[in-house]
Amino acid sequence: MDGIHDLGGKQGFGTVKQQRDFIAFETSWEARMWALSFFVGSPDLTTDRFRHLIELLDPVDYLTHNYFDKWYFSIVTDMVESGIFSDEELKSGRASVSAPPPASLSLAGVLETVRGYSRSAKREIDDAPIYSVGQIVRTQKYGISGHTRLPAYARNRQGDVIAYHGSHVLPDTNVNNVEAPQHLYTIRFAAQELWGPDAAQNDFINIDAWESYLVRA
Amino acid sequence: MDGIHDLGGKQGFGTVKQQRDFIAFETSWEARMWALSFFVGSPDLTTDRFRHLIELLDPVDYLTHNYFDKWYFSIVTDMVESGIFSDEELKSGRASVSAPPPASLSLAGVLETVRGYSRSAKREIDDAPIYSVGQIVRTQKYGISGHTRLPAYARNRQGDVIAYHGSHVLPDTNVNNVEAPQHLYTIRFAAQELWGPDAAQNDFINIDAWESYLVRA
Amino acid sequence: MPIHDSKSAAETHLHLHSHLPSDPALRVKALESLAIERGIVTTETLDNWVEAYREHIGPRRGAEVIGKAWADQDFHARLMENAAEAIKELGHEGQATGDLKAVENTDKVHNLVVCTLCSCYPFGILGISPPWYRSAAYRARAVREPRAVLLEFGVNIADDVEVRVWDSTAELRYLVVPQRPKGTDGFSEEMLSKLVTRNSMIGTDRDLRAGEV
Amino acid sequence: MPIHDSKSAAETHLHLHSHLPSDPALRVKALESLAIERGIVTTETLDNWVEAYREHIGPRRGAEVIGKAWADQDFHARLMENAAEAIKELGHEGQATGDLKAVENTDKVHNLVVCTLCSCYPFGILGISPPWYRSAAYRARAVREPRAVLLEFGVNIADDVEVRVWDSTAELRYLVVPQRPKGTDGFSEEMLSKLVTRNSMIGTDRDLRAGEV
Repeated sequence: MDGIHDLGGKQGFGTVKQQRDFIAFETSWEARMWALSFFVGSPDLTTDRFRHLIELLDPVDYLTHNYFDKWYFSIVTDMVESGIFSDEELKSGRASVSAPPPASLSLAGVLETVRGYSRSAKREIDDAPIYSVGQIVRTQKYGISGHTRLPAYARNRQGDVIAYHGSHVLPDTNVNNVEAPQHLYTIRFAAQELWGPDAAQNDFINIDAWESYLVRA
Repeated sequence: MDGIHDLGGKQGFGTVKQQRDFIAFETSWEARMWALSFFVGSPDLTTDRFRHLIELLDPVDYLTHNYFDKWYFSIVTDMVESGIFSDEELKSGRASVSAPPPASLSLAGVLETVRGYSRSAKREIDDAPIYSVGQIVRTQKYGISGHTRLPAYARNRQGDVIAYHGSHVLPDTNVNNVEAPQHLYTIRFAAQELWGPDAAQNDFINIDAWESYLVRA
Repeated sequence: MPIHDSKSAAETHLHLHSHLPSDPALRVKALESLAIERGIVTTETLDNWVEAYREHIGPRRGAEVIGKAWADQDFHARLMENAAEAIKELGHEGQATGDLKAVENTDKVHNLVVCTLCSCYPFGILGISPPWYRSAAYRARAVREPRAVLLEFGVNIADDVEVRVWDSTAELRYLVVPQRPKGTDGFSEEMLSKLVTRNSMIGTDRDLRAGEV
Repeated sequence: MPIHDSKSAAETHLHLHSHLPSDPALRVKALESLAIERGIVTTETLDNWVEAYREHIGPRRGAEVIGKAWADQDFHARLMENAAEAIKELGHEGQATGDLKAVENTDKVHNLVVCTLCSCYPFGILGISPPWYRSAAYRARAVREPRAVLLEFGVNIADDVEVRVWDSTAELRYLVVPQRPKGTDGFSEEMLSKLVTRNSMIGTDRDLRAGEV
């Protein structure tokens, strides 16, 4: 989707505002939202659906909302779309039906749970990879209207394969909870190939690209 | 400049909100701003500098400001950059130096003046045009960091020349008050060339392109 | 000529945004006072300027051009050949009509005008552009999914009709010449011009009707 | 599996935006109450979750990994080979570290990590990302003018040093291994880890100093 989220290479955003003493959260609601995000969400809310729901925010909301507020809207939109929460419940904070509380996690339990989140997106598939490290390839000329992870700036450009990572869950389908894994490569582009002759000669930009994002050079 | 203004083909903006009974201005300040725009502005404020100053608005301001408010900021930024107005004057509305009023224009005078605005951007140049109607051409692969009028969606694409318009003032230089006219062509692109095979087969998008925006196919 | 610095201008924008009132009505009022005190313009001139665009320079001008083109074959030929010159015959030349091109709808062709990079519009002949024309949604979508946009305007383009989108990237402005409605034989130029809508001259309206007089 | 409709989701966003309070603190508070009443989670669990990321899961984890890599050649080799496995030796695996790749700075190479499409970040090893990392300016500019961005962070990259930008488009996350500062011979892993800044593991810091212990 050629959405507002596809920011790579866009001009006019000014300088990067740095935070010197940033620890973890700027406000307490951000901390609560972070924690809630691990629990609230429909069974269909894959990472990719979560991301796509953020991409579907109104462009001005996308640019102005706090990071964790985008998480809020992604998650509640998922819950409303899935029919699990109603807008009335979200407004009031009062459940239309209640359920008994689950067991609580201790701090140690949380730390153990978080360790368990170290899950790879790698999946075994039968097909052999088409491309190999060292090969020159091109990226697809056209974008895809739904969720996809080939940035617009890296479309229709030539680069070389610098790494092969096995096959990984494909975001384009995982947005609908279908893993359909494909071979994943790291593609290196010279900055001059992306931005033209004025770019530094020894700048390189690397992206990770699934096999269907590539064509033969 | 790959700025927020380059909206062609962007997704996520939703439906077009129509206005049924729109006459000329929605509020009276918009009407005043429209009129003021014909008088306030430095000698360097070409149409292209006016446009570029709008492009340089903060992206969120660009998307949220009323059309005539963008005109306001373009014009006052020009006046402040040119040293003619100060921010203090703009805030207070009080001039640091005053001058006697010019002669007023009657309604008939205004209508006559507006008729005089019918000025062509066409200029004579010696060089012959490189391309001709019917020829297949490509647009440039890379954008330009300053003001330019080749939309990103039409970069690095193939089309055919369907009209030649003589040579016209070049926006890329006219932003700095240098006309440097070039031959101007209308280039027709098949929608499928711009957006891929899912686009309608009989949709065509035409842009006007200066000679330096084109390369041989 | 000075080479203006884009970075400095962007910073001036930010500076002015943080120093001036957020209400545009207040800012424009102050700008008007300042321009008057500086001897740049008078209130009377501004009043007349507004009056000109409120009452005289608007889509009726374009409609008169279209009505004449429908009624007068020779004028039609001159309009299609050089619209900037042809509209002078009605005294309708003005702002942003110095390079004007007329594009004509047929049974098999529909034309749609947009400006994706800003909101270029032939003010002198159509007046102030409607807000939808300047909206991000219209500018973004008209070149990518013109048929879907047209459908939102109630215009259903048959599959076998070609859509031509004109993105006004140069100073050339485009005027759509809609099809003359059926049942208008013998109508005068004036009667014909009353059938022409603003949107039909931009391309977001297509099938005009005699009954709308 | 249902095929979710993007248009419907965009409309739900707009609907919720117009129906819910604008203050995110209020909305998140309501969401928490709702989740608790629905039996989805308890307050105590949420408290502990926040505590975990406030006090335990943060850039010190990454710094420990780097300190160990500097001090222990074998660990360094394992980290460069498969960072996701290597960090488990310190028990530092966690969210978004399941596919982790370490990229190393040298005298002639500088690495910089960004996620242009969202704000992917190896939370389990670096904690919550700093706001600048998620900003539109950083995401837009890191791939286009990395040297200019680095200069704003006080990092001046010599012309003969290659800049490698890693745009995290897949689930792979990147961890920059900065250069070990001079004058740190004989430092323990712990002493070394204290020299490592968060930004140096993202790439917006380069020259670490022994004196910063």
